[in-house]
Amino acid sequence: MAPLSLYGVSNSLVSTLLLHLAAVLPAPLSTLLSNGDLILLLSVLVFCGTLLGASLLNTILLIWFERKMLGRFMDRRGAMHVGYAGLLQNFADGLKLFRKHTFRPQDADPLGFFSAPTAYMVASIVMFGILPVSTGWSAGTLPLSLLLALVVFSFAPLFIFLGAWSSANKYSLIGGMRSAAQMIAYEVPILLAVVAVVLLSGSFDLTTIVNEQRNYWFWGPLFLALIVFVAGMLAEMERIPFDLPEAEAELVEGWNTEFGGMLFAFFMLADYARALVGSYLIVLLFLGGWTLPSWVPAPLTNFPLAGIFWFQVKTYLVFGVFIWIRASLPRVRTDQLLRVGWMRMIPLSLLSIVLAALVVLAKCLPVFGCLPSMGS
Amino acid sequence: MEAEEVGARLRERFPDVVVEPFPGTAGRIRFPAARLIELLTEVRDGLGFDHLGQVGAIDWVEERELFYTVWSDRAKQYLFLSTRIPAGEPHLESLTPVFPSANWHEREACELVGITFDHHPDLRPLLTPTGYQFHPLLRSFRLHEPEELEVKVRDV
Amino acid sequence: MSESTTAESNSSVLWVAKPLITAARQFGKSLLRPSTIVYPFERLEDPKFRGAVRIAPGKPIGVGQVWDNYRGVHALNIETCISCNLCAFSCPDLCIDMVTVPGGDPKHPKKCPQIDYGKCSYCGFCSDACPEGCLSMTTRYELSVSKRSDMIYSPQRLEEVFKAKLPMSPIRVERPKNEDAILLDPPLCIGCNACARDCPTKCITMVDLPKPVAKAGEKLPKRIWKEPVVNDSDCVRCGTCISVCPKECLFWGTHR
Amino acid sequence: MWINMGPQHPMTHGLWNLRVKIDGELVLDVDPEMGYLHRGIEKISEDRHYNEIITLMDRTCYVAGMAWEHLFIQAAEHALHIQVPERAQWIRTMSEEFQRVASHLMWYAAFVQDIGLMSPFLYGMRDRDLVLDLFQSYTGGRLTYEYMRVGGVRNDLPPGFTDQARKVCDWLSDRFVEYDRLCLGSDIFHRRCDNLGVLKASECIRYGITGPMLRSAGVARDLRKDRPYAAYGQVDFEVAVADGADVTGRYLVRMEELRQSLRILRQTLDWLDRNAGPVMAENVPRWMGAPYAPVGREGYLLKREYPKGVGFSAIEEPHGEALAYVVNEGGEHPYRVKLKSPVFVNIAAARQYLVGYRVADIPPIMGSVDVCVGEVDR
Repeated sequence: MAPLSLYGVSNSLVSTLLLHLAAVLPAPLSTLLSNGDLILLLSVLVFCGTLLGASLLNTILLIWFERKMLGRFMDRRGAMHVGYAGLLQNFADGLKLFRKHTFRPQDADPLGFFSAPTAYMVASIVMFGILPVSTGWSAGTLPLSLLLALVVFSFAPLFIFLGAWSSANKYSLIGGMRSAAQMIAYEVPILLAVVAVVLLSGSFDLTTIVNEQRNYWFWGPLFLALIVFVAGMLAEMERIPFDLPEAEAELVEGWNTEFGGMLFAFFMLADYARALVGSYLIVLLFLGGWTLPSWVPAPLTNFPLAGIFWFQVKTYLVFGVFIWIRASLPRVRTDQLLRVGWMRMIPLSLLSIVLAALVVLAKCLPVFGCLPSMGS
Repeated sequence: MEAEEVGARLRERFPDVVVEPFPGTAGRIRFPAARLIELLTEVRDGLGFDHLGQVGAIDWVEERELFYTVWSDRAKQYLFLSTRIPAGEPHLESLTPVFPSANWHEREACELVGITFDHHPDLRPLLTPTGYQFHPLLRSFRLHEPEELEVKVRDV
Repeated sequence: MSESTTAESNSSVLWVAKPLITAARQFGKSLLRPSTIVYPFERLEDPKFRGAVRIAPGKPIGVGQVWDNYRGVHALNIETCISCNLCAFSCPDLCIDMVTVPGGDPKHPKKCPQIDYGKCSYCGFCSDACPEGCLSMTTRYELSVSKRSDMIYSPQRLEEVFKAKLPMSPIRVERPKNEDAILLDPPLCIGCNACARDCPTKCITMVDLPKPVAKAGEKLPKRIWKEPVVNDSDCVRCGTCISVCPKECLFWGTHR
Repeated sequence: MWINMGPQHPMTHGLWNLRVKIDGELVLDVDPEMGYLHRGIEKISEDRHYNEIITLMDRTCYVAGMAWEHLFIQAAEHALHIQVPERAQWIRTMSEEFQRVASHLMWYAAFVQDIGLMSPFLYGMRDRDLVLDLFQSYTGGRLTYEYMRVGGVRNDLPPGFTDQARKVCDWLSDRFVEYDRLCLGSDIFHRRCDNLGVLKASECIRYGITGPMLRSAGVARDLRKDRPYAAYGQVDFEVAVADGADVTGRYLVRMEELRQSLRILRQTLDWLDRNAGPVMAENVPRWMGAPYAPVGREGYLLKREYPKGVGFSAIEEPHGEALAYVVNEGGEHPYRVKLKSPVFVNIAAARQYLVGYRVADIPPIMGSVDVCVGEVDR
């Protein structure tokens, strides 16, 4: 059975629709509609729209998930009145933020102030187009999609700093500084941890990396790298215990203190989009993506969209762990965070590269006869 | 420690102070305002009352009373000291060199009861807004006249 | 999941594990039934719900039967109100006004308390003071209104609260044993009947005095030859008689 | 760069302004600005009848209303020469200890919020609610109790109260273990709070600091022990002391105080079960017999000679030592009420324990001071 692909579905949908329309409509229009370029353009648009909508819906679902989970951790219920179990609460909140007056502090720089949330939003959402959620469900198969993903992912501090700087607030400034320092400090270990994954899989293509994990997931041999990556992601996603840039105890709301209404909604949504993307990356790189171990019975893996389903289950489990950490750990201090980043995480990630190299080496050695059979 | 004992230990150096019993404490010392620093230093070092509890001021219309409460960890007791100064231009030496914790207490007494403390490091108003020209704890300050108050606050 | 501390030592891994496990345990406990209640739908003061409240995980947490003494919005029974003013006197925030209610003698209109909840501090002094138990505090606590003037509850509105039959605070503060009584300074009295007329409990009766015979050269005081006698057990010590007395001949004092 | 942490800032837990001079993340100087919550309670007290001041005392410190009621009532009784029946003393002791538990739980909730712990905040608030429920069951109020009266307390405990209270004590003592696991069990907590905001014992005494801050510096000083009032002389407990003089030390002291409070509470509950008696003094002057006294308006009260006097009381409030000084010049109102709040002194010394640390350290340090602005500004 050929796997379903989002682009294939939208392409066939658009072409069927247009051809049917062309059959009905008079001559000049029908030739225009049956034009191959138009079909391509429209199917790309439909594909992008579907992807974007689904990803944003997923992000909003993630926010709901965090609210409910966090509620239970705190012995309360979380949102529960709008929609079933509060599922529509985020839409209500979004509506409220949308209705709010967008204002700018008197001294704020309008260009930076208004462009930062948008740019941050864009930089976060582009990620959804890069990451494959199942076979055939990504925008395309790029040979260097992992690199592209990491590059786009690390754009964000720039926009955060832009927003913080241009909002002309001391708290924002401190928060922006912290954000920049922290993201730079954790970018390096993340990249080094990724190097270990790349070593083991032999590819920069995320689809290939996932396919390499058909038989064994990378978190086993690369446990150290996973830890470094998760810690780095916590810092990149600015979540407790590493949420210093928006540490509400001392910095009010950190770099987004001055943003209100829709601007704040953009930041908020983009933050959670980044959280979702971070969880995606962990699943893709270490937890086998959409693949399941071979001992899982076939009915569980064969139904339509099984890949996406299991991918999302894994993502939500990973994010559940983030929520769990958020519910039970205090925030660290800036200097401690940076010290851990530079002095502990980098050696650890280097060590994990060495380990990955050893694993690769072991696969080539006949002594470890078991490993080559495990690998692809 | 009883009031008599406190009196006996102070009598030699401070013949001008009066020590009277005050239930629940080690006694109450009435002293002339001029001897404040001397007496409090002696109370702190000689008698061991090294912990300043509070500094408060009372407006007795013709004069103002300042009372100090000090605590001794050895005797496990409070000691009261009070002095009266005329209400005309009420001013007094600041206690901050002896007890640094008197700082805010004196700021409060200054703004609320209108007593100036000489050589105080920082005598800004503490509780009332900047530019507030009243001393609310004076007997002459009447409650229930909010309109009047609003007018008299100076713009800063 | 001990990212930042793994590098330190093995023991610190367990150190971060401890709070994680504690939080997870709490998560498990509250997964079925968190300790909170769903407020507008479940109400702690609701008699039906009170039994469900427990000091235990997995239940709406709370001590349970605590609502009997609650000091919320007042309930006023206009029927039994004797217009004694004691609630207004005892109010530290001066939020009680005595206003005329319909009914009653047109010459001496009946006055009942009107409470301004914008000022009220819910101290309960008024209901403690009420000698007839007609002003009492209930479990109602929702007061949000859109106009400031709606915070003022007229006696009629307070009676609506009474008619809603909410649980009311049963505590009656005992009156002090050595309470002062109303005493009379006989030479000043002119027997004008003002005190007996205005006494809310009608515990003052005017008794006839024997009119003395004027001696030669002495002028009898110009007065009605009656004198108030206070029935001490009925008196609620409201002081109305003292306030209406034109000659200030009544005063607080102790019986000899 | 000077930044204003306050008057509306998550760190303040109230309404005050901490001006901080920073260089990067380093704190160079601080300057607390108070007065945003000044309501003139001392002045209003001059115009109020003694029992009416109780309503103000509840609002002086909104997390420790009962303790402040107790403080003022003791001073007023001292000034008016009134003896209080024993059962009332024990009920007051119990109330104050419950208030200490409620206040410390509130502190716990706020403090963990300051270091970024999210869920214990709600655990602390949840468990504090139980104590507030108990208060509600015998006073009728959850935060502003108006329970104590000059000469005793308003009413006796309702039936079944002590059993409920014991259940709450049991529940709380189990929860304290959880609290410790969430804080002390976490390595990050120790990294954040050890050797933070250090103020040594000698400095504490120089700056007049009392309460858990002083005890965390190793000075075992507790007015309940040193100068027993109410029924504290007859209960058995220990003074909580730590030796770090830092934020962790203050945490340890407060948690130990919570346990000791439960110990005191169990003893007082036992005593209250065994002994009955009046809760109001008999010899209270009529004009003090609160609700019935139409005093305070002109024309009602016959002026007569009331006993003059000066009242002084000191109690170990949850935040430290609070003092009250009441001058009774023979009217139905006190001539002057002077309240000394422990937090007032503790904040005054802010420069001593904040300078040299980092911006991120300010919330934990100020959280460990346990600021209640209501009683600072009065």
